[in-house]
Formats: sequence, C-alpha cells, structure tokens
Amino acid sequence: MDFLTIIQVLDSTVRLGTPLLLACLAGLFSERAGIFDIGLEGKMLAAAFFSAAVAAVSGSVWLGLLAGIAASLVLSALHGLASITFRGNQLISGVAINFLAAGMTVLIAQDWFGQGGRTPSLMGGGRFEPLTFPFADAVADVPFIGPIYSELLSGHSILVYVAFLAVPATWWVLYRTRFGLRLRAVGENPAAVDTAGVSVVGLRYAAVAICGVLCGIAGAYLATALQAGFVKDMTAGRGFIALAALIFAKWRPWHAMWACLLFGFLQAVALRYQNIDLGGFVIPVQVMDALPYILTVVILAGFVGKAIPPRAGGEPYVKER
Amino acid sequence: DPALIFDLGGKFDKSFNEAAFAGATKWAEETGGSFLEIELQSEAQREQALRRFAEAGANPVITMGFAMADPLSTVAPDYPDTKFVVIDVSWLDVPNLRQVAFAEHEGSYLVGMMAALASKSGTVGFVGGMDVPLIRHFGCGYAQGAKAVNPEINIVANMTGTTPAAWNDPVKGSELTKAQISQGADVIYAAAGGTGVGVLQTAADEGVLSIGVDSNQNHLHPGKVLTSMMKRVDVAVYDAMKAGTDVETGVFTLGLAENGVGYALDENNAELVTDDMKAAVDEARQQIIDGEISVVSYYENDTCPALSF
Amino acid sequence: MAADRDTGRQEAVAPPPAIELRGISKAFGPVQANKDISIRVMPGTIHGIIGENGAGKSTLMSILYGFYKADKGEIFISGEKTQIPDSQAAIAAGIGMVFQHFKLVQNFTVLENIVLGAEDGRLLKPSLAKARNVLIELETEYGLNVDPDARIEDIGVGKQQRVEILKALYRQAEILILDEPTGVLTPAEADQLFRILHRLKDEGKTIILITHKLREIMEATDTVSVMRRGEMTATVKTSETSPEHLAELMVGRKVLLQVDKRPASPGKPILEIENLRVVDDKGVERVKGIDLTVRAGEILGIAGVAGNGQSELLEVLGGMRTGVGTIRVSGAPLALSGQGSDGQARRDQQIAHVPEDRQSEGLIMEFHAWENVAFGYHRDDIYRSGMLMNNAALRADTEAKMERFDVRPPDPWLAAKNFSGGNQQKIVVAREIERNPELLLVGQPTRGVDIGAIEFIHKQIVALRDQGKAILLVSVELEEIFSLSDRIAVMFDGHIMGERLPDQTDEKELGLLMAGVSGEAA
Amino acid sequence: MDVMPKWADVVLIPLISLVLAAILSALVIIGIGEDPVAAVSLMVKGALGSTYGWGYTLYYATNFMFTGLAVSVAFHAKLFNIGGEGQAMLGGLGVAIACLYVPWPHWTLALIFASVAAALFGAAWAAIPAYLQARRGSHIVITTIMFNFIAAAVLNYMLVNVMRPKGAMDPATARFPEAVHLPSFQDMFSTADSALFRGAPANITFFVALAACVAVWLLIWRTRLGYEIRAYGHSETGALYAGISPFRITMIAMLISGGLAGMMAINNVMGEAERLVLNATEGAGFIGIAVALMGRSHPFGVFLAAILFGFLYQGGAELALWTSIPRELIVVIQALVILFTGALDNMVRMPLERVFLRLRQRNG
Ligand SMILES: Nc1ncnc2c1ncn2[C@@H]1O[C@H](COP(=O)(O)OP(=O)(O)OP(=O)(O)O)[C@@H](O)[C@H]1O
Ligand SMILES: Nc1ncnc2c1ncn2[C@@H]1O[C@H](COP(=O)(O)OP(=O)(O)OP(=O)(O)O)[C@@H](O)[C@H]1O
Ligand SMILES: [Mg+2]
Ligand SMILES: [Mg+2]
Repeated sequence: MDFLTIIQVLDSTVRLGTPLLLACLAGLFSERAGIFDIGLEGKMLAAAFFSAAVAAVSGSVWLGLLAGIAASLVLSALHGLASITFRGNQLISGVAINFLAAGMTVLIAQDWFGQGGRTPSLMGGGRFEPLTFPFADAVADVPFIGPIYSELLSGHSILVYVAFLAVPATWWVLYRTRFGLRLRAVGENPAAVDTAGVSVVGLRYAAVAICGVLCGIAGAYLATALQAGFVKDMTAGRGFIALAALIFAKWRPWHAMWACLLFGFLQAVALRYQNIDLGGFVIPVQVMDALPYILTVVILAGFVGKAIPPRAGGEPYVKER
Repeated sequence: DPALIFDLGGKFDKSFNEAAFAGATKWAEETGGSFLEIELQSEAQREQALRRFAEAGANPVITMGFAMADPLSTVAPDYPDTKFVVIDVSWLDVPNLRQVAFAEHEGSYLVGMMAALASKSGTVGFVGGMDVPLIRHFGCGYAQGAKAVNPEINIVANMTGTTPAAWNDPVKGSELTKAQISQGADVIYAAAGGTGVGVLQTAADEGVLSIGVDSNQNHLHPGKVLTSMMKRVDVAVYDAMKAGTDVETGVFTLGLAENGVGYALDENNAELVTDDMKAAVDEARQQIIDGEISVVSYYENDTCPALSF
Repeated sequence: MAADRDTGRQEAVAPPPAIELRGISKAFGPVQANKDISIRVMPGTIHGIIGENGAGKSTLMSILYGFYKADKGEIFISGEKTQIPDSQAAIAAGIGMVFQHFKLVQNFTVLENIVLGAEDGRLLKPSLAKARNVLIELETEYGLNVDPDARIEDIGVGKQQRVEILKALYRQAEILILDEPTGVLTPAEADQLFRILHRLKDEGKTIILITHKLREIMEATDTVSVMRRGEMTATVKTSETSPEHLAELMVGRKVLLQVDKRPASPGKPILEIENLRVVDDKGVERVKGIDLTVRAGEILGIAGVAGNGQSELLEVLGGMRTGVGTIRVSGAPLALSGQGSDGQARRDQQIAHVPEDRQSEGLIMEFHAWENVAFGYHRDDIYRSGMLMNNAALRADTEAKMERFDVRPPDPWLAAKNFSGGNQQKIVVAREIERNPELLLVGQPTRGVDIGAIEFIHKQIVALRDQGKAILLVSVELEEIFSLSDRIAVMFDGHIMGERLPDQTDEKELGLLMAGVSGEAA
Repeated sequence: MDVMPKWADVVLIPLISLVLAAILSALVIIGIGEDPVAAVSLMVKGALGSTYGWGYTLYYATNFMFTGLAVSVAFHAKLFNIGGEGQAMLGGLGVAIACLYVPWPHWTLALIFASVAAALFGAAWAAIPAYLQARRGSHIVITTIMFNFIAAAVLNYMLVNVMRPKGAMDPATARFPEAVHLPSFQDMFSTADSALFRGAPANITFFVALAACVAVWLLIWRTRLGYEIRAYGHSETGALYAGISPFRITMIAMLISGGLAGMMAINNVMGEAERLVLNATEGAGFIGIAVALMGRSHPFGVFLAAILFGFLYQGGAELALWTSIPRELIVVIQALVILFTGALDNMVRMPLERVFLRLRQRNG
C-alpha cells in the first residue's frame, strides 16, 4: 500500500465514518441520559429523506438540512413521548421508529415526487459542496504533508467538519458544563437528579432532542452531501453500526470518534481490496465484505473489556406506581 | 386484464422492475386499459400472487425475474387457460408460458467496448450490486467487450455487498466509485440498482464517465454518462400486454438482433460518443448478430474468460 | 450559652412551628400510605419519627420534600402555607433530606454529587471550585470530612451519608430530614452523626429523624411521633416516655427489647478457618490471612466497620467468591476455587447463608414468594417431580414457612418486592434456618428491619443455636452483636483484631478494636 | 396490589391500543388518497376470511413464533439476542444440507433430522457471541449484529459458489427431493370435495412451532433450568448467591435461543420454498424482536403477537394484490401497531387505571 493509497483509504474512512460518528454522538447523548435508542437508523433515514426533499423543492441545501433535523426531531419527540412521558419500553419504541421511518419516507416520497420513493437529484445549491481549504491546491505537491492537507483534511463537506468538531463539543458539554453534569447524572441515577431539584423529564427530553438534531445532520449528510438525493433505505444499517460503535466506545465521546473511524476504516479497506489474490487462491469477495464485522468481533473480544452502560439506561424513571 | 408481478426489489428499483412498470404504463396509457400489479414482499408471495391473479382471471400474468422460475413451474400447469410471461427465464418446459430472456452479456459487451474506447487511462470499472450470478453475467460481458478493444486493459470489478441492502446503498456505491477512480478507472459501469445512483452521481462529481444500466440513464447526468446498457424489459412487457391473451408462448431470447439489448445514444451523450466509437461498436454489434463474434455467457460454466470474481 | 438565650427569647413570642403538616393523605394505587396526617415540628428541635416497616414514614417525608405529591393536605413552613410540588420547591423552602436509600450518583465524585442541581452558572469549573471551598468550611465546621475527589462507589456507606448531609448543608437547608440514617453506620459513625445533629440543632436548624432504634430516639430527640399503618398515632415529648412505651405504641403490643437466651454449650468445632486470604473484584486483598473456629451450639459474632473484609469472608464461605487458605466444615475441606466452590456445593455441605443484602442477593425481587422459598435449593429432590419442578410442593412449603415465621401478608403469590423489608428478611431467614444446616452464615440479619421483626429473627437464630448448630454472625450493629453472640471477633482491615466474650467487654473496647487500635495497646 | 383486574391488563389494553393503531393507520391511508375502510376490510377478509387466508397468516406466524421465542428465551436471561436473523440463515443452511445430501425415506424422518440440523446450525451461530459475552464480556448486542452480517456473507458464499446447481441463475440450492416434502395444511385438511387451505404455505411446521411454544413455556416456568435462567436474568448477584453459574446460563440460554431461531428454517426453507434461497429469512429475525417484546417474552404472548404479525403480512399481501397501495404502507401499519401496543401501552393504561381506581373506591 503506497502512501497515496493510504491517504485515499483514510479519506474514504472519513467520509464513511462521518455519518456513523454523528449518529454515534446522537446515541451518546440519549443513552447517557438513560434513554436507549435503537431508532438512530430510522431518524437518520427520515432526515435523509426530508433534507433531500426540501432541498430539491427549495433548491437550498440549508433549508434541507433544517427540514432533515426537524423530521428527526419529530421522531425523537415520539421516542420521548413513549419512553419518558409514558414510560414505555425504549427498545420497542426504537424498533417502531425504524419501521415507521422506513415506511413513511417511501410513502411520502412517492406521494410528492412520484419517482418511486426517490427524490429528484439535487443540483447546485441543493447539495453541500466540498470545502477547499486555503492553499490546498498549492501545497498538494509537497511530499507527505501536501496530500494529507489537500486530500485528507481539505475537500470534505462542511458537515464533516461539524461532525468532528462535535466530538470535542460533546466532550466539553458533557464534562465541563452544568447541563452535562446533570445529563450524566440522570442516566446513572435519575432519583439523585430529581431530589436535587432538577427535572428528570426535562433533562431527558433535552437529551433526546440533541440526539434528534445530530441524527438529522447525519441523515442530511448522507442525502445532500455524500449523495445528491434520497434513495429508499439508503441508511443501509448505519444506525446499527453506530450503536455498535457507541457500545464499543463505552459511551465516551473521544472513544466514539475512534470507534467510528475504525468502522469506517475497515469498510474503506474492504471496499478497496476485494478479491485479494494470495498466490492463486483468491479470497472470496464475501470474506472481504464480512471482514469489518469479523474484525469488530475480534477486537471486541480481544482488546475491549466489559462495556457497562449508564446504570439507569433503558429503565423508565418511575417514582410511584 | 393483464397482471404484472414485480420482484422483491419493488417496482421502483431503478432497474428492470421499473422498466417493466414503464412498459406496462405505456400500454395502459395507449390503450386505456388497466392492469393488476403487486410488489412482492416475501418469497412465499410468489406462488400466492401467481395463483391469486390466475384465479381472478388475469391474463396474461407477467412476472419478473429468475426467482419466479421455480414457482411458475409448479403453478402454471394448474392454470392451463392462463398465459404466463416471465422475464429473465429461458429454461422451463411449461406450455402456457412465455419466457423472455435477454442477452445481457451482449449488450454489456458493447458498452464494455465503448468504455475501453473512451478510457484514456487504460483502466475501466464495474460496480455490481449483490454478488449473484446475474450480476457476474453483466460484468463478464462488459469485460469481454473492453478486452476486445484493448487486450491490455485493466478492469476493476467490485460488488457492493452480500445482503439485499447492497441494492440500495448509494453511499457505498459512491465509495466504490471513488476507490475505482483512485485505481485509475475513468469509465465505470454500474449494474447495481439503487446503489448505481451513487455510482453515477460520484462519477459525474469526480469528472469521470459512467455507464447506466437496464433503462436509459443518460439523462441523469447529461454529458457525464457515457451510455447505458439498455435491456428492453419495457418493450417485452409492453408487447406481452398488447398481445393480451393471444400472447405467444415459448422461449424468446432477445439479443442485439432483436434490439432486446443495446446501448443508448441520445442528445445527452451525443458529445461523448465519437463517430469512431460508434462505428466500432456498431460493427461489433453486427458481427455478434452474424455470429462472427461470440460473447461467452457467464452461465455457460460459471466462469468468465475475461474477469475473475 | 447563646443558643439557650435564643430559644428563650423565641419562646416568649411563640414562634410558629418550623414545619406544620395538616391532613396529609397519600395513596399509591390501592395502598393508603398516609392517612390524614397532621404534625407540628418546632424550630431548633430534633423531632423523631418511629413506626414499623411500611408505616408510611418515608412516604410522609418524601411528600414534605416534594418527591411525592400528596393527594390531600397542606404544608406550612415557618407558619407560611407553602406549595411543594417538587424537590426544587422544597430546597427553596430550606428543606434538605437524606433518603433511606441514598440518592447519589455512584460514578461521580463527592464534589460533583454535592454541586449537582445547585451549580452556580452554566459552567462547571467555577461551581466546583466554589463548592470545594464551601465544602472545606463545612468540613472544618462540623467535622464532616470526606475526600471531595473520591468517587462515591469507592467510599463506604458512612462516608456516603456524610455526602448526603453535606448536600443538604450546601443548599443551606434550615430543616434537615434524615430517613433511617444510622442503619448502615458503625457506632462510632453514629455517635459522630449525632454530635453533628446536635451542633446543627444548636445553630437553630430543625431536624426530623426517622429511625427504628429506640435508643437513638431516647438519646437524640426532643419530641417523638409514632406512626402505624399510615396514621400518626401519637406525638410525645421524649423526656416523658420510655423505650418500652414507644415500642408498644409502634407495634401495638408489648415487645421484648432484649433477646432472652441461655448460655451456650459449645460442642465440637464445625467451622475451622486457617490462614484465609481473599482478593476482591478490583484486585485488592480484603481478607489478609485469618483464623477462626466456630463450634456447634455457639454463635460467633464478627464485629467491624463495614468494608473491613467481613463481606468477603461471608462470600467465600457462601461460595460466591474465591479465596486461598483452608476451610473445613465438620472436618471436611471446602473447595475455595474452581469446581465445587459455588453456592450449590456449599449447600450440599450443609451450609446455609443469610446474605448481607437481601434485595440483590438473597431474593429475586421479581419472583413470587413461593419461588424465593426454593432459591438456592431449587435443585433439591423435594421440589422436583420428574423433569419439572414441583410447584405445588413449593407453594405448600411456602405457606407453612410463612405461618411459622409470621410473614405478613402470608401470600405465597406476592412478589418479593411487594413485601416490606422486614418480611423479606423473614422469608430469607425462614428458608435458610429451616434447612437445619450444620453451619449458618448470617450477614446483617436485621438491617432496616423494625423492632417487632428484629425480635422474631433474633429468636429464630438463637433457637437454631440451641439445636446445636454453629452460627457465624456478621453485623455492623454492636447492639446486635452483643445480644446474640456467644463469642465476639473483631475484624479490621482484613485481620482479626481479637476475640472477646460479650460479658467481659464493652462497646468502648470493641469500638477501639474496630478502629484498628489493638486491645493490648489500648 | 394491582389496581386493575388482570383481564383488563391482558385484553382491554392491547385491544384499545390496536384500535388506536388502526385509527392512525386509517389516517395515513386517507393521507395517500385511499379508502381506509375498504383497505382494512380487504386485509381482514384476505387474512382471516378464508382457509386460504389463514394458511398464509399461520405460515408467517410460524416463522415469527420461532424467532419470537428465540428472542424471549435469551431475554429471560437478560441477553438481548439481535442475531435471530443470522441464526435463522444458518438454520436454513443446516436444513438444506440435511435435505439435499441425505436420501431420506420419509418426510417424518427428514423433519426430525432437519429440525435437529437447523437447531444445531442456529445454536452454533449463537455460540460464539454467547461465549464471548460469558468469558470476555463482549457486548452481545454488538456481536450478534456483527454475526448477522457475517451470516449473510456465509450464505451468499455458499449459495453463489458452492451449493448452486451448475449454470443456474438463481443463487439458490436445487429443489429438495420429493421425499422430504412436508405435508401442507392443504395436504392435511383438504377432502375430496372441499379444497381447504388451497395453495397456502402453512404446513406441519406450525404444529412444531406450537409445540415449541409449549416447550419453552415448560422450560421457562416449570423446569429448574428455566428457574435458573429467570433468576440469572433478574439478578446476577442473586444467581451467584444461589450457586447458579453465569457462564453456564449464558451459554445455555443463547444456544437454546439460537436453536429456536434456526428452527424457523424448517418452516420457510423445508416447508415452503423447498430449497434454500438467499433471501430466505426476510427479516423475520428482526420481527422476532418486536414479537418477543410485544408478547412480553411469554410464549403465549409470543404466540398472539406472531399471529398478529402474520395477519399484517398476509393482509398486506392482499392489499398489494388488489390495490395499488404501495407496500410500504404495510410497514407503516406494522410500525404503528408496534408503537401503540408495545411502547405506548401506558398511554392507555394510565387513564384506565384511574378509571378502575375510581370504580373501586366507589364500590369499596
Ligand atoms: N413507590 C411506591 N409505590 C407504591 N407504593 C409505595 C411506594 N412507596 C411506599 N409505598 C407504600 O406506602 C407504604 C408506606 O411506605 P413507606 O416507605 O413510607 O414506609 P416506612 O414507614 O418508611 O417503612 P420503613 O420503616 O420500612 O422505611 C408502604 O406500605 C407501601 O405500601
Ligand atoms: N414500587 C413499589 N410498588 C409497590 N409496592 C411497593 C413498592 N415499593 C415498596 N412497596 C411496598 O412498600 C412496603 C414497604 O416497602 P419499603 O420499601 O418501605 O420496605 P422497608 O421495610 O422500608 O424495607 P427497607 O427498609 O429495607 O427499605 C412493602 O410492603 C411493599 O408492598
Ligand atoms: Mg422508610
Ligand atoms: Mg422503606
């Protein structure tokens, strides 16, 4: 693997890791507050559709982004209603949201555009264009640093930078602010928060809302930055991988970033090296395809200890029955 | 009324189901007729849909895809008065069945040639959807065509995945495209359903050429899509519906000669296809029709002479 | 003293009660936890509340603290009618509460727990810095020292309780409610707690103290209220009552406050421990080579501050943890790790075990009572019919046990979590004692249990001893150690500090041993 | 202690929830410009109005019973097995191998051994995540998700490169021999003059599924093993106290779970398709999660929830057949049913409890 290939693989890693990272951070906020969320997939999908749809209709990707976030927020609110207000089963609610998004996006897309559950292709201002860093072209030929700067760091859509900035931001919010302290507390012991005079319900809704915003950005990134429109089921299981990354990261922001980059990297490598020929024996494409998943299991079994979720996670907060 | 049974991909799969739907719609618009239709959701519905439509008096019952072969062979004999049509099947022995198969390898051969002719780098790409024999069949014809033009050409072939999600993952399609571009590919053929949307998009964004599949996809990115490998499922469905109950049964293989497959040329790619290219490809087309060139089908012995999967 | 003069002056103008509750009622579904309760608590006093398990004490206080909402009734703070819809309102009204089950975030530091909900400003750092200063002041003022940067999960329950009190003080509570604060404390810790409470009282703060321990009521409080079955049955001046009287008010009958027990007649050694060492989950050695012997027909009590290795000792004996060393029961060696060292094997060797934590170990809270009665013994042939479990036999057995052990309500179908703590404990004790084991391990048998139930459980333990069985008792309650043990061993930091006979020692000496001051040196 | 009588909890609340889900579904149907009354009656008639309809409803229900039970058993041990999909795929491989490579004299023998093969393959696929959870603490949710993807790759490889008959286009095995054909309901219940369950795929496996429900019920609620599984699921420290080995329970519960998921294959692979196709499981493993959650992990609840989903699948097929309503509508209806009966049940329960409490106070 020569240097340029490495850069390209890493570049690909960043692109594939970004939606995972956004969804993973989304899950982090929600689960740190004690609300398990297997509906990340559905929220991303809904956001992908609405961002593409509104961007297509209005021609403005920023309006699209807002619409995507709004759609994801609506599903978040539903999850909150079910699991916070009505103390329902958070897993079931998440499953329902995934189904709901899978069905509704296509139904609405068909109703609006009649293009078989797709949105029209986005043109011009309907898409997030890559940002080129200053002097990126100029330094491209400088050995080593040049490609890193111009290929790997520069040239992604703004949402990628948002995603990676969200990591320190999440860390800062979680560990350096009052809100973060309360958020982490409510996921560990909601009664402690309640008796300290802070609203458990309010905090949890706030967390679920942040989760919605981040999932919204993730979905918009898929449909309006990586792609130029919505295709049904286009999240293709990324919400579940993000969830796996979250557990992998033991619910910590920086670890989440590394976990998502690892997943992205494994996928990028697998995409680039199908059909490796080992002196006559060709590794079947299926093996390469499954490799990211196999490696995840190996890493999990070999290097990552027990992951203990937030203690109050998954359980509705019930004071009296 | 005729009935149309779409395969699991759904009628808007950006691929042959959608083409079938287009053909049926055209028939309905022209004749003012109406047709029954179902988008299958599960394997068990294949037989169910056949029987239910046959019992409801639909005739002919048109079905899509090789996966219908097995259910048809058990159901069709039960309804001798109903005519059945199946696309992509050619090996059954059922009297009241019209089997329409396409010589996709021949069409792919032509676009493979065009890819090799248009390529400046000497590397062309192929992105498949799920790794199934049909897709290898496409890829195999493509590779043969490319090698016919340039025996030294480098063909990068990738499959998107091993689950049905592989048909609807444009993001992965994009990444594969970028990976192929970085390996030098400057023309990329996508036979991957919804995933292909991502391939064509990225090729257009990155300034390389792409080749569409099944229907004419040149218009998706005018001036950026070299051509499309046309598989005239729409025509096959239209014809069957038009013939109605009189539809002829038997096995029909639609190749280049029958215009069942071919490459698309329209105002969107006119500038991309030079006269030389067109001449070379048309000549090959005629040679294939005349039997002077034989394009090997992947199915013949599950291997491809020009590409290993 | 200044405080005396203060109270004198206030009495002259007849100050309003610090707290007045009028007609408070609260139902949890069909259960009427509080019925029309009225109570007045005077400022600058310590007001005790006693009552059996489930009498409604915690509920009443939780209402005052805004944790629950009352169905009916009014609350007056310093004479002013106050709405307390949530804990925030309670805190604003100057109320602080230390719950029976602490409300702390286990993986937060002490400091974080204290500022939680009382931060100033959106950023954490200044809040924490300020809290650290206040904490140091509070610590020096009241002697409440805890390491502000320690994690809650790493400190003992005694320290955790200090954190709870600091939380209240940090919020400048004028009224402090403590719900069973001494249940988990050592005598020394309890003494210190009461010193602190008196200081707070001297500063004019009002304190409500819920406890099951009559001695504490008698020593610490000015006034005491008694609750029974959701109602307030009496409020008396402490100086005008007696423990016996209070016990009677509480339970509705006369209670024996002292265990009635004959001298032991120890037989051959049953349990012999030699050089036992145990390492805990974090890799810390908790038991550092101890030797012990318990004979047939005697109760060996192990006294010690929680966290000095007693729990690990019990767990090894009960097959819940591995250790190294030699242990023999009735002469036969016990496996301490690997095959044959689990709870099943222990039971096969006639060892029964009343674990320290009934809720997370001794019972499955979601199981019916009848399922819990077989817990640990579910593989026994008597509970089996063919390949299946014989549930009918189990239920019959449960009914019999419930009757013999006076479990209330005697309903085998009730889930364990729906019994009060005392009755849960009776189910565990019944299960273990009725096996008629050679050796009974007992951990904290009466933690949080009311005096009626304590009396009963103690009687059962003594009765087993009188049948010639060996009993190893671990308790942090010195009173319990004294009244049950035939011999007392004191554990400190994984070592046995010494053995004493109960009639030849006193709380003071044991207290020193428990603090690691060896008897010879003292 | 409970406020409400048990029947209200078990019957009334799910019914009201279903009605709410139906009302919302109707609004969605109106939203896409169709007639909800016609649609619903088409679904009900198509799924429950004839033996034909029942034949499909019960066929789907059989799949969901197996996967639902699989999730339930693991759930009782507090293990969240998301891997039903992959385990069912592997179960299909086991069935295919058993049916294709052994010349069975009679379907009864084939059924027994194919069931064993399916269960073994499914269990084997659950064994690695189980072991990693028990010994290394690797989170079972991640490992089972990963194993679903890996199973898809394995199946794809086997069908494309190994088991596909030469020259066949279809990535599928050859058709199983006639001798292993399982009796369908049509074979079993039709008489000379009335053809019942015509063409429907429901087959004898349905009764195997029922037996599995009973067996799981016995296992969980009547055996010592089940007692230990439940005890471990409720409290790990409690299990330790009682001498129940966490390792043993984790392994056994997951093996049983994987085995049950694998056994789904005898319904869809051996009973219906009579060959193994790439897409054999069709997400039934995931539906199993919803079925188990809605059935509250009790075999009877799983049974009912499986029937409900069977109804939705078959009713949806009828909609797809006779209307041009997009098939995604069915997905939406499923989502609403899961949401209301599973996650929002307290929305119905809370007010209902108040009503019952008031009734009770008035009477007592
Ligand atoms: N969260 C709750 N949900 C439902 N019922 C409850 C709840 N908490 C308490 N109860 C009911 O209220 C009654 C009073 O309980 P409470 O905890 O106030 O008793 P207590 O006097 O504090 O007992 P103890 O001395 O054991 O602490 C109980 O008998 C119980 O029936
Ligand atoms: N969540 C609850 N739901 C229903 N009843 C409850 C609940 N919590 C407590 N109870 C009831 O409360 C009563 C007493 O419970 P409580 O928890 O106060 O016991 P306890 O004696 O205080 O035990 P401990 O002192 O160990 O906490 C029991 O009879 C039980 O029925
Ligand atoms: Mg209490
Ligand atoms: Mg209590």
